[in-house]
Amino acid sequence: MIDYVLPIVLPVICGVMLLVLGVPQKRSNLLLLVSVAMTAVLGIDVLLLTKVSGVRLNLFELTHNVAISFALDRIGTIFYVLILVVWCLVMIFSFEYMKHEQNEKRYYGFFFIVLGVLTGLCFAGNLITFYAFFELLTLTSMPLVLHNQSHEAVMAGLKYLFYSFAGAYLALLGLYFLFQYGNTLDFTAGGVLNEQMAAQHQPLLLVLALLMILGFGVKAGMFPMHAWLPTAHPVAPAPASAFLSAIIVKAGVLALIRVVYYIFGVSFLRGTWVQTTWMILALLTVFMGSMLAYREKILKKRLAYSTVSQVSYILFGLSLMEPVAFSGAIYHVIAHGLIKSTLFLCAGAIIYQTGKIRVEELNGIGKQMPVTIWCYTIASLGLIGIPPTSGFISKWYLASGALNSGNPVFAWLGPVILLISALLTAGYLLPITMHGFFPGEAFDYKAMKKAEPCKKMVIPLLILTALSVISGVFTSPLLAQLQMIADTIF
Amino acid sequence: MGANLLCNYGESVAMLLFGIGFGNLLLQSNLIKKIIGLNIMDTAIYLFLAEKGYISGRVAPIITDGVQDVNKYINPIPSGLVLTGIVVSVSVTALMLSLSIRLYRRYHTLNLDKVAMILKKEDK
Amino acid sequence: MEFVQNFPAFSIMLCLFAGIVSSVLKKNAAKWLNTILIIVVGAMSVAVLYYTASMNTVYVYQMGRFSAPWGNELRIGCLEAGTALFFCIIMLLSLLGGRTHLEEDVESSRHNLYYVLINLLLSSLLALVYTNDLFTAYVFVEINTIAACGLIMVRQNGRTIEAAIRYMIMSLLGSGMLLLGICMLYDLTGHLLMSNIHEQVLSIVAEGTYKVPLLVAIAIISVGLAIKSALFPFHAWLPDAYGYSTVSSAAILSSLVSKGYIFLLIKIIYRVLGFEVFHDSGIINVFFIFGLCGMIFGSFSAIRENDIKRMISFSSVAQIGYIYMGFGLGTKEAMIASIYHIFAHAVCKSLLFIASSGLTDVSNRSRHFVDLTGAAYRNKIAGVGFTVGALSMVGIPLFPGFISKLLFAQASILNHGKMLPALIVLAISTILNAIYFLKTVIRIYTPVENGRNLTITFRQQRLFGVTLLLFIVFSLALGSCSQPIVDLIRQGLESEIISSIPNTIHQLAQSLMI
Amino acid sequence: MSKLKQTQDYEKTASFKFFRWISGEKDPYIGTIEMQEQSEHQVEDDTITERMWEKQMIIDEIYDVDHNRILTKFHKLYKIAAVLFCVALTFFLLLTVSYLPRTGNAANPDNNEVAQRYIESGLQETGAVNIVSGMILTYRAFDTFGETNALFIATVCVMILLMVDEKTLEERSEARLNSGRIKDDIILQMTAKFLVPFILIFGIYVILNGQNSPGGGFSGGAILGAGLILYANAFGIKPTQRFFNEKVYRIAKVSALCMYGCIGLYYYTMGANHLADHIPNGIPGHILSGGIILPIDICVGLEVACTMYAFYALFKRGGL
Repeated sequence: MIDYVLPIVLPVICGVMLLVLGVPQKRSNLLLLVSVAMTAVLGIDVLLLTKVSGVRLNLFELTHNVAISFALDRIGTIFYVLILVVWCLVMIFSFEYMKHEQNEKRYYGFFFIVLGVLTGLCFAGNLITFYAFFELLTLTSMPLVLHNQSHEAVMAGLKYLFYSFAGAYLALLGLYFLFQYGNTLDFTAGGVLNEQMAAQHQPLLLVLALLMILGFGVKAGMFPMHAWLPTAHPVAPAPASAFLSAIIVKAGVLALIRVVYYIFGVSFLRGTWVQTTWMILALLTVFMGSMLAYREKILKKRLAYSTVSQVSYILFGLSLMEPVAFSGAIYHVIAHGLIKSTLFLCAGAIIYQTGKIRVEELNGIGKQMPVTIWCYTIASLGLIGIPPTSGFISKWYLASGALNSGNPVFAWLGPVILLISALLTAGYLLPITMHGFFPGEAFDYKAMKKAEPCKKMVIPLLILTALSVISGVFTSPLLAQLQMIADTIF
Repeated sequence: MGANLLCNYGESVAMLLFGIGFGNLLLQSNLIKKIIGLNIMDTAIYLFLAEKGYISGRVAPIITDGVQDVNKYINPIPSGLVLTGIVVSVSVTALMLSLSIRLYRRYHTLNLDKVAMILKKEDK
Repeated sequence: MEFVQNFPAFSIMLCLFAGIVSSVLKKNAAKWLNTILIIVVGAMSVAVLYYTASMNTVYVYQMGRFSAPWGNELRIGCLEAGTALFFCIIMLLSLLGGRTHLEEDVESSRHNLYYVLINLLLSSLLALVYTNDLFTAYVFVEINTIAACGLIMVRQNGRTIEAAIRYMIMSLLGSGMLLLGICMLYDLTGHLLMSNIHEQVLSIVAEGTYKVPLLVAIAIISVGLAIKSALFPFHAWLPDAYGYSTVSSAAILSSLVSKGYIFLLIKIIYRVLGFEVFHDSGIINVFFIFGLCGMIFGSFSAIRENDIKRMISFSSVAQIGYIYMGFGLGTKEAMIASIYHIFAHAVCKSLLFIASSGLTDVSNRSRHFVDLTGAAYRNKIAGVGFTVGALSMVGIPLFPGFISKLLFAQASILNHGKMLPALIVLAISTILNAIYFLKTVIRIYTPVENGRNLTITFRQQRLFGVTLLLFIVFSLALGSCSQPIVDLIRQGLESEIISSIPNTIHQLAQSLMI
Repeated sequence: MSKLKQTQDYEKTASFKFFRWISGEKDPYIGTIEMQEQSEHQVEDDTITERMWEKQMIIDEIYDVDHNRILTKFHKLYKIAAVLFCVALTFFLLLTVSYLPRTGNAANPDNNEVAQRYIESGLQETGAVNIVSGMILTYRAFDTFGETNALFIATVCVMILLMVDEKTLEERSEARLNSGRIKDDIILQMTAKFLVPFILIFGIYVILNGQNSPGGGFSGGAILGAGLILYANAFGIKPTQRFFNEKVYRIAKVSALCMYGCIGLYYYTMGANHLADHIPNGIPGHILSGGIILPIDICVGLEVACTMYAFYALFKRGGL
């Protein structure tokens, strides 16, 4: 029991303590407190993670047959490790970055609570538990969005809240029905539908599946309910944007994996109109996100649009319901998580040091802060899909999965759109590098000052960049794991 | 339609009265008339009860000459219920009347529609 | 007979005594008497609950020397005792939370009279919960109505007088219909005791005589109680009555008074008519439709409202719609869900009312949304309380609102004909709830620059703060440990179905006839 | 901002909103619901009079019931609906009546073993000759206690609404004296002098004989109250207050109700626990008979008399 409950409860307790306790006199004291708590949380999490077994734990029953239950499987573990790594690095980055923001204590408090909730999301053993943590995630991550409390931020937070709840209720509607049509609501590889009932009520169940996909898809920024994402992510402080874009969006992905592969089952959905609709929506989002990002002039917003596009790569991979594409999708979860946090942190470092937010202001930035922009460049290349970064591997698998799928239209349409989108990605990410390092003749070199950020900011950036490259080079252990997961669910 | 409408003429009248009282309570805009409607409604129910308790050829349930035969007296229960009901209706009527006094003192009208309008004006 | 079995009768009588005595007491004495009374009654209810739940028994308590069909009776099971306990807790917390407002809203010479009303209201609620006699129920329904009217108009301004009059008119229509229905039932069955009526109703249904009158009687009683508990088309009186009365009154009215009538309706459904007869009567379809309409309509009205208290009141219309929808589904599971929702709604609604009063305190007493901006920073505990209540209403997991929605959904799936409308309306209404409650939550947490309004800290309002904390803990407990409560409700409902008592009565009656 | 102004017309089109929504810049729904930033409102003197005039126009037009078309329509609709509802209700009730058992038939379901026992053994079990009294005060004692409390709570509510404090009361009665509205009507006073003792005695008789003849606490109390009201009407409040003022009222009322409550509690507890009853039933027909009926009747009589008089006094002058 302690294996499951402590990693969830401990960060939440730390966060609540931070929120409740008085503000320390000195900022360094607060940081000390936060880092002690962080070390403790991480230490315990890692310690318990090595010990955790796949045993299911029923904590207590809400009502009959509705238990809060936890079970950690491979897919949960992958997400959990990714979350821990990104969370930890983003926290370290925040130590410096948050210097110029208000209400630091609250920020750290909610950051801890969000970690606890995300942990619960990964550990959740049935749909009810998952749903509970999903709703809590919306609520606890909202303070990160409206952190600076400007009018714009509050509006964005409101939008985030409404979209998320609307999505969650669509999912809840499906959940109500699944009580009857499922044998159980515990996540089981291959689905839990009662075959007899499912055969009788197939049209209804398909509608429900679509509703749940749309509903959970809101969190992943899927068209047609994506509009909150480019509004909400950029208004947060840069490290929070990084975490929102890299990790919290993935909660939606995890939800879709759970619903499609562990509740409805691949065999039920494959080849139906629901799959087609989902594929169309995902491809539409991929293309649209890239286009919008290309048009956008504010760096953080551009990155947010890029998230819309890239997460839909993952969704497209999932919607193919094909083992290779599945591996590619999960791989892209990791790749995008690492890369997008790097990019956002770079944007944060630029804002922190120079205060520039628009793309055209960034002429010569590479001369000012070379390390940051190098990290940015490598990460961008990863996102575009240039070897040897992780983005290449994931996109390779996605494309080959699409070609394997045997679907007459999407087998070629998918890779084509992915390719176009990759070109667009290059189009919107690389100009910053180019103008940054080669500002042109008009650039005034004398006025330029070295503005490299301090170590607390650079080190997380370097680690994240390194990780994204390493995960592109040493692929086999992870791919083996993914193969094992795919074997169970297909 | 059942067979007993005319035999149960007392009950029929009671029901008509109930309808009249109910209509008054709903339709009259004057508060005092509404209260009168309420009283008509209550009275209709007492009439109904009294009719139900009656058994033809028998007398009121007060034991006379020591005779304790069921066949001599009418059913005492409805009479008791009427008694209780009357007291309740007296208290409700008193409360309603005092409420209307207060309303009149404040708004100088007993018309609820007008009061609603005045309240809307107050809001503006 | 064990001593603990006397407690229900004692608690009703104690409340009446306290009410009578309070009318000549001074203000503070009446206040303390009332507090002690509620605690004592609550303790008694705990004892009764423990007794009935542990023995898994239901017992009949005759009020006087005469047994079943001749004298008055109380009938006590674990559902009744649990409800009584719950009513006591909510009432105590509501009174504590609204105490400072009470001091301002009510003239000090009338404070003791306010507590008279409260005591008698509690007694009537207990009587409604415990009684086994329809006519007793009618008498106490009237006491309940008058006391509720008193609670509305005790804060004397034009608004409340008008609201009280509207409330009284609708209530009296309802009581008139209820009384007429009871008289008809008496005429058809010759009994006033619930168990005996039930027996006769079964034989009437079996023989097929008096079908029309029985149907009309059921309809009239149901409509009467529906009017009194503000089911959708009859809710016009509700927003003014709840919105303008003093905050304790609003909390008690919304969470207890209407619930008392609904509880009586449940008793009538189960104990008087029998669930099958009620189910076959077709009234449940009417309940279902009006419940659904209420869910939607109440939420829409709440969205359009600019006044926080009236918004909460309109949300009550929606929540009562949920309860009646549960009745309308016509399964036992749905009934359990409805009863759980009664509890969940009572806690959250009184919490919301009291927290909103704390918020308006720091906003120049204005109840308009614009003025409430940032109120949660000025009165932190009230902000937290309001948020908890709102989240529960919206149906966030771990709060009671989520559990009741879950129960409703589970129950509606068992009813194939009504499954789709019920689920769709449930989802729509939840989203609408989310819109207006979260809008308010965001509003109160939006910071404002100019700090003209005063700020109230926890230390300045200890009683209020502690009450809200208790409320929050209570609602969290209700939401996260719902299983025992649902089990208790199930056990109680099962025991509502009448067991072997009537046989002995028959024998007795036959021996008398000979 | 200048650019925005040029494109103002374009911003109103649906397609613009749609594309904005697609690109997530602005949600068409949210901006209208929530949080328009409020600018400081400044009133110019010139506009005030104009606006007042407009406001008056609006008020006249909208709240003028007779000429407001929507409101009149709504009222008409409401009336039609209400009439239809009443007619339908009456029709259904009549339909029901036509199916109800026949009036006056001894074989009706309500003439069952309950009524039989009340009639056949009521005298022995309660000691009351008047079966109805016996029924409501012993068999169904709890109902009646509730009913008395309904009366009590109604007086409390009336007091909350109409009671005024001592000072205003004094001022009001002085004003009334000075205005000369109270006249010493000699005919009324002589009649009252003659009648009031008889009325009071008759009331007491009715109360005391509740178990033996028609009457009882409620009717007797009402008669007593009527006597008091007549006295107060004829001689004014001041003479009445010599023997019936607020203090007496409170004492009488609370002690009567408490007494009733105690008797009730004793009776319920003893009965429910099957303990022996120590109140003798007495010989039927005598004054001192009927077990608990007589004391309860006295209490109820006091309570009802007080209530009746209190209603009168509160309605008339806002105090006792």
